[in-house]
Amino acid sequence: MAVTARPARWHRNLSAKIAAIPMIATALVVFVGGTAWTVLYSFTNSKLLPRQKFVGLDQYERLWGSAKWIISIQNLAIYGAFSLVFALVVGFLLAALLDQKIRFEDTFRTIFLYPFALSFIVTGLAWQWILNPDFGVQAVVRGMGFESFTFDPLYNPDIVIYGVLIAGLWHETGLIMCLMLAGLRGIDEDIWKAARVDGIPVWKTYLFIVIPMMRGIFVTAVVLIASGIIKVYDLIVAQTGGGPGISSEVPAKYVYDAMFLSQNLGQGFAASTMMLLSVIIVVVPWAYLEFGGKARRV
Amino acid sequence: MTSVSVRDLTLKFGSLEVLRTLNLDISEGEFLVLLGPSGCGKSTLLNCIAGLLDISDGQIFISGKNVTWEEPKDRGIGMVFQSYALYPQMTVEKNLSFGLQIAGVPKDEIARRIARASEILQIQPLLKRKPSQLSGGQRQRVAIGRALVRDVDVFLFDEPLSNLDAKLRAELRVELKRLHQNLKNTMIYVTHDQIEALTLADRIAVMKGGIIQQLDEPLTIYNRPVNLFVAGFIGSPSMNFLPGRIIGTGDQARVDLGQGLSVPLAGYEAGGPVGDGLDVVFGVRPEHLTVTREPTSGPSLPAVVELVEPMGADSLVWLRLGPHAMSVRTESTVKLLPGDAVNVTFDLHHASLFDASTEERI
Amino acid sequence: MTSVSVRDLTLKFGSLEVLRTLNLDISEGEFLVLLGPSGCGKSTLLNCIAGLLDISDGQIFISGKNVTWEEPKDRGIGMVFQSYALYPQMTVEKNLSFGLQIAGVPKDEIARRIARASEILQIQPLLKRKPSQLSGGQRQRVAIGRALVRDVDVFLFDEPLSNLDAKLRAELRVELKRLHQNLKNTMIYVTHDQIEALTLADRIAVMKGGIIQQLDEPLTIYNRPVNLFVAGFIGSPSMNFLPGRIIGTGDQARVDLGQGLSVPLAGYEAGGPVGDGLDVVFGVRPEHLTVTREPTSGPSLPAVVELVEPMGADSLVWLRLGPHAMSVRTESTVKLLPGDAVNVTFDLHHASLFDASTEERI
Amino acid sequence: MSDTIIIKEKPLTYSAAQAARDMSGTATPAGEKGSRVSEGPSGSKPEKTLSRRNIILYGTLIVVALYYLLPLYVMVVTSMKGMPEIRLGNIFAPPMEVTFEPWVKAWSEACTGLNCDGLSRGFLNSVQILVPSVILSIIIASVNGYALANWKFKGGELFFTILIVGAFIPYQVMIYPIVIMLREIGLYGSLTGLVIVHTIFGMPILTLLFRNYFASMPEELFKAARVDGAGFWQIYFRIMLPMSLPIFVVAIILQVTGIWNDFLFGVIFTKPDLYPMTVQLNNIVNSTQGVIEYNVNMAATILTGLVPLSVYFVSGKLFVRGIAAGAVKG
Amino acid sequence: TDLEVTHWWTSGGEAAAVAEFAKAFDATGNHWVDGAIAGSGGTARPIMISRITGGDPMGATQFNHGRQAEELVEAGLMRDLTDIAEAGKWREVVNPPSLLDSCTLDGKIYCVPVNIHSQQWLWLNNDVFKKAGLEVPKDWNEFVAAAPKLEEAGIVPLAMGQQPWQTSLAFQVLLVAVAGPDIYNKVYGDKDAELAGSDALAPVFEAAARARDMSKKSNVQSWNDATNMVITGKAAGQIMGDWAQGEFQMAGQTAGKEYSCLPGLGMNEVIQTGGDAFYFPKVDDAAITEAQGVLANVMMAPDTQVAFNLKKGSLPVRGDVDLTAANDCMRKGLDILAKGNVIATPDQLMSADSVTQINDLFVEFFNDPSITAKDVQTRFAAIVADAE
Ligand SMILES: Nc1ncnc2c1ncn2[C@@H]1O[C@H](COP(=O)(O)OP(=O)(O)OP(=O)(O)O)[C@@H](O)[C@H]1O
Ligand SMILES: Nc1ncnc2c1ncn2[C@@H]1O[C@H](COP(=O)(O)OP(=O)(O)OP(=O)(O)O)[C@@H](O)[C@H]1O
Ligand SMILES: [Mg+2]
Ligand SMILES: [Mg+2]
Repeated sequence: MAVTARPARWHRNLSAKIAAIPMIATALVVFVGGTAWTVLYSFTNSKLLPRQKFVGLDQYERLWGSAKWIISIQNLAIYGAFSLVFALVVGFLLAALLDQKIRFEDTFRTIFLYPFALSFIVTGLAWQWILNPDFGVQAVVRGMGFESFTFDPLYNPDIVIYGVLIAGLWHETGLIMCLMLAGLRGIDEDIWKAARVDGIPVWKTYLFIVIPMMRGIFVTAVVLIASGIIKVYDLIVAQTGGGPGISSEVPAKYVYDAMFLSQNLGQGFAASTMMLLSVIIVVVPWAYLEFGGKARRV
Repeated sequence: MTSVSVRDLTLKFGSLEVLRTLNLDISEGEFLVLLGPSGCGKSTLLNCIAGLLDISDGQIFISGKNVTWEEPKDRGIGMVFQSYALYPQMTVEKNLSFGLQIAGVPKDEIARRIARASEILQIQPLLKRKPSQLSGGQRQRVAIGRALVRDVDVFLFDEPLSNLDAKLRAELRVELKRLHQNLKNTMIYVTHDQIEALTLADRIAVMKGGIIQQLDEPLTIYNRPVNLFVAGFIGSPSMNFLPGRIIGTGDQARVDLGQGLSVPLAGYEAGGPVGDGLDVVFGVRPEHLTVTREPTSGPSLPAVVELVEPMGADSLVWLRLGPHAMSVRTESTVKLLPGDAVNVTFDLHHASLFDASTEERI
Repeated sequence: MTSVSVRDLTLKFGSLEVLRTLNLDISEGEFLVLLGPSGCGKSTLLNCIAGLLDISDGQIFISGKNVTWEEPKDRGIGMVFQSYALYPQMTVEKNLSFGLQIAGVPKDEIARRIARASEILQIQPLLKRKPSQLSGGQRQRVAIGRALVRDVDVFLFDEPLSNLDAKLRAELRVELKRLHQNLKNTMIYVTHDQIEALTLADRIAVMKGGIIQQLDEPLTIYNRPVNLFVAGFIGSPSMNFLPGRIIGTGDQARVDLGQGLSVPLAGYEAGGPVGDGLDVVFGVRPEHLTVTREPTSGPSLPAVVELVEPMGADSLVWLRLGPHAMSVRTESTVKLLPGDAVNVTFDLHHASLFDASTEERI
Repeated sequence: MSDTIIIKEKPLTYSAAQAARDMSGTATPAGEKGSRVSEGPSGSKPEKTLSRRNIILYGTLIVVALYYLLPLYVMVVTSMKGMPEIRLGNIFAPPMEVTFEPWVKAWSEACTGLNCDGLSRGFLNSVQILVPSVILSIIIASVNGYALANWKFKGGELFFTILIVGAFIPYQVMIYPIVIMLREIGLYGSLTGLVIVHTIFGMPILTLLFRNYFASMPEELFKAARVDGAGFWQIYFRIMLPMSLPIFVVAIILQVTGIWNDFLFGVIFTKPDLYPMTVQLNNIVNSTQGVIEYNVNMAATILTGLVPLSVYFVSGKLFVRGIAAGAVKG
Repeated sequence: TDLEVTHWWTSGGEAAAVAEFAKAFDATGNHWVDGAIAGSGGTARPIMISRITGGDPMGATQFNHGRQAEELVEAGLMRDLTDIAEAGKWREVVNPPSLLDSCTLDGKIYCVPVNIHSQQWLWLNNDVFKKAGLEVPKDWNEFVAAAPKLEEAGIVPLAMGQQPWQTSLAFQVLLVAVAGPDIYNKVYGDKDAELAGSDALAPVFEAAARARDMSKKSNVQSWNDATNMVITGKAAGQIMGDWAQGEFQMAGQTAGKEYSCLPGLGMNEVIQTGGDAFYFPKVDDAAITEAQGVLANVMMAPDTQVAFNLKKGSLPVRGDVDLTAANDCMRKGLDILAKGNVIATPDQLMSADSVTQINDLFVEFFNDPSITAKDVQTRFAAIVADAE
């Protein structure tokens, strides 16, 4: 019986490799290539068109000297933190409520989920309208006789970002709720029974037993929310345009404005590079742990 | 003294009646096994006793107290689940102490109880591990531990061994039995594995379709099943059922098995009159049959070997007896080959006779 | 003639070596069972033979052809999986014909083969159903049918019965055995249930840690296990192991079991010299022990009953023998109670002696 | 589950159904119904429909539901009011005089620059963009996910990780490089180009979902198909696809919503005769001619959201099921 | 031939004006394909630039006059219009000539200026003042003096949209009005940072601070919403370019009757010669190239100039056209133009980048009352110092 040698490696799984070409191309050419290009040009003083006039770290110096950028970062931090926390908490609470074998579950779920079907532009417009002090909530409450009632988050620089938050949460919690609901449904019935026999109150069961068991869902939810937060742009544009003043600017808008409004591509690229850097610092180690390295974990 | 009493329990899921006016009394310290095929309502009954299901009708007493409307935690029960339902993110120790902490048991008392439970179950070295780092058998012990620390009178087990492989199952069975002998608590144990039921139980309740078919000691159920269902369900390899018809009466009565084969009924302890011409099912377990190559003195029938399954200590021999197929358990030392002609002798003391129409034991 | 040959097979997952230079020859028409504890590499070996895993080193031959680098479909194998892996969206018929259609087998040939397979397996009435409409046993038969229609020489089974309950398992075991007797194909069968292995196999390969420990006929493995692992793994209830030490030589040799208890070795067929003073483990199966209330003529030792497990036909009696715990299988008719003093007699023809340090049989 | 079935299959005279009929009631250990029931609680635990728990539960749900419905309500109500009423009244009041004028105007009359045909022009364009984009992006992502989950190859996980990190990159960063790339391959400004862009940006999340979904399917099924001789594509089309309805529903919903609602790519990568509805919406909302016609804006807004909304209302249930399948594995 | 023209003129007056171009162009047998993108230049410009750099250019596109398109021209993406300009004798007819200079790079002409926009206007609602028992102000100082009374009457003295360019515009207007055109030129043109930070400019920033107070209650985003506040009497006045006039006209109001206009805030009457211009990207298609030429001529033709600018409320780029139809305010503008009191726009003098920085600064300033006039002046000077 003859011994045969291992055939060439590359053509094993050939179909899979061919099928993955679009993904590989996207990953390498668009995401890696595009990013590298952006980083490279962030060291130039490109204006309207990209040019290779390198100016070192000038763009970054100016970026960090810009009040607008600092405010953008702060806003993103505030918006991000609150959005993450509230979306997870509210999403989970709603899912937990819906999981109580209630009637009309479908109806409630659809109501909570439908905003996700609408674009940020629509969301922003709708909430701008409701929060408008001359027509919306404030006007209505004043109309009822509470003359001194003030509720104008979109027109008060100190709290404008929370006004945006209201709309943002309205938009995304439905999806998070769906994820959480899916997760809750995946929990073994016996765990609930065991907790009841042990006499653990429902809320403690959620807090100490169920939530820790839903790690996977929370990871997916955080990916979804966080990738949305970093990209938040449309909502701001539709709702406040970055105002009043520059009090609701966000990094994505800073990038956009720098690139297209000020026609200072270099500055825009520098700002996007900073955004990327922070994403990479946070996401890459996590993504590696979560998706790379390890073998299939089914 | 009665430890658990179920009175006229009825449970419906919507319009589906899963348990029908069921009555059950379990005395203190008894090990009762609920045995039955899947879907017969065993878990449902257990959950009712535990208070995890809201019953539709009837009453439940535990230690003399009416607990029909009590919360599970107030019923004085501990429960072990099929999937163990350990809290995955907590260490073994935390799993054991969590319920106690919430109940406000003092710290040193908790420590004492955990020490005792982990001593009994020999899980001291595991206390700092997470459930995912335990083997199946270890998880099972922790699950029992969680019931143990609650210091209750009644333990409920819902198929606690069915997720384990055969070997481990055999070992843990023994451990459970020992545990019961040490603790002397009342235990109610759900399973659909008759070996578990036979080895563990003081009494077995065989259930089917939400009804208890027979409630008795293991060997009684094994040797004198009240109906065809119980007879077929208990015992592995299972009882041979040979349909036939009664000929003659009194001491002359025989069971005609067709093709000229018949078995004299002399020696069979009938529970009632055995009418001439009655259609019956003659049931006999593989181990109550003897196979010999030569005709024996007693009443025997000729058969042909079809297949031999060696099982280590003994073998299962499949025979063709006229129109019937049947299996016989023999010592491994008896060498038989397919095609061999043999004689089968029946042990009538251990045989069962069922009315073919009512399926009840005669 | 050799049907399947595995030569120096090594398989690594990353740096984890799951199979180590493994060799195995299976002759045509043989029913070989791969037996071993969970995680020992049984499925991995089977997948290597099937071509579902890319091996790290070695060669695989099927029907004389080197198939090491062939695709699964070109190896002339059929495979049955633990979960059956029926295509849920296809009818039974479609499940059977799928592979053939892909291979371009003509329509009437497909029909012929399906007819044959469904006849053999008696699944004609199920052909139009979807897998979800089948019971566990029926699914299993369809899964076998899918291998059958491929008209291959070698069948691979990966724990095909372990998803079923004990009763069904016993029945399907018999069916499988019959099938093999009819078809006479080579079959490689993975299980961790020794009853399956003992009843089905022509030869059993007991594996542990990626290495074949013993490859022999079932009764040889049962009666003359080569090492402690095999001895302990095969047989349920499992073999009693009594650690002790050899005293004396030749016909005078005895095993000292401590506390003044010893067993004479006369009658034991040792495979090598039994040195005086050697630390050994004396192994004897529960069914090779006899318990009597009165002292017998042969060499016997005094013991105390600790626990009795009735198992229907017979009971398992747990004894304390000096410092050792051991189990004995007795007829159910022998009535023993915990605390009874008894005498134990050993059947030395069926006992095993292991070197305590190497764990190998002596 | 199958004990009863086995008995039925056995070649015996014994029938399980018969047994159930005959045995019923005979073996319950003694006692007539009622005779042994004693004092104290008996039967179902009394629970009022208006228990405190239910009040809190439904109360909370209803309040939250109102918060969620508020914007939609305001939009609908406003879109049916005349301008004078809007100026005077409060936004939450129902219209005194229902008018569909704004809807007509939004759909077919509102002006942007010189074009006064409202949203209607964008609708067909949106459909034209939506259909190929959704199809292509889902095909590619599902094949990717399948390859990643079932046909692991060296580097696959690395590319996938890059893809996931890519999901965090703001679109603005990628616009310039993509414009250049599309220009280089001559697809800039064409429908094909836009479809490619949508496919690229839909890829990370969709691939993640599909990969998780396929990974959660039993591996043995895949192995069985390989033994049966099915190759990469045969397994994909004949085995995996028919089992993946839930995740496809999720993918379709996500893509329909995402692509339909897209503004940035639609406006940058197409020309006016291909502008999607969202661009038209932006034009209508932002071209305030004199007084802002809130009612028209709201009508236009609702009209634009109608397609994804109806997709949700129709298939919301499948969405929840599918998302469970695709997301549970992290 | 179909020619796609992109622009961001979508408000009422603007759209009406564009229609004039389209009408005239269609009359030549070609077809104007309208590519309006609503919002503002900020929304539309990236799209236009992407299209041009992406290799799929439109036939013609609007840009603000000035340096916005400079790099596109340098990159050779724009069509050279010199021959058409020479044939049409643009050098002679365009008035003021500086307009054409902005279209010129290295002696070649690349764009068609279509109008002159002047920003330096204060628009006032006459009724509001009368009702409050006040005279209609004649200049900025009177307006400031009237503010307290207006506020008592519940009227917002100064309407101001929140878009960055509007606040920035208000500041520039105040700068020219208060400090005069010379200083403006030195600061924006010569980037004289020292001057920008000096006491000479201090009154400008104080005036801006005053304007900030007066517009505190103005809660609108876009300029035409603010104009609407003036039209409807919610606000008394607005600092805005002459395009606001289109809105008044659309509302059926007449200059001098319902509303008044004060060029240069009634203090320094000058006009910025900025405005809109059309560029023609290079294309391969000969038919389109031909049509581009036709459009360029049409836009410069006297008739279209008049029709367009009447609707748009801006001034024509030709000195030789008949403007009998012009209204009160437009005439004032024409007079100033005739006197030659012209200055260049910041867009022409500074890069878009610096302009945006200044915009940002004033957005911040107008929205944050805690920033003092002094602070903002210091920061302004810093930007001027960095500008190129
Ligand atoms: N929540 C429920 N809603 C409706 N029917 C149910 C529910 N739980 C169980 N059932 C039904 O009640 C019957 C009894 O179920 P039960 O779980 O008690 O069976 P079991 O005897 O424990 O079976 P197994 O051995 O499979 O655990 C079954 O027919 C089952 O389908
Ligand atoms: N894809 C894989 N990657 C890494 N390790 C693996 C993989 N598959 C199996 N292993 C490891 O290889 C060893 C052998 O696994 P295998 O599945 O062959 O065991 P088995 O004998 O079939 O066990 P079981 O009885 O549980 O099926 C185990 O330790 C397992 O963890
Ligand atoms: Mg159950
Ligand atoms: Mg395996």
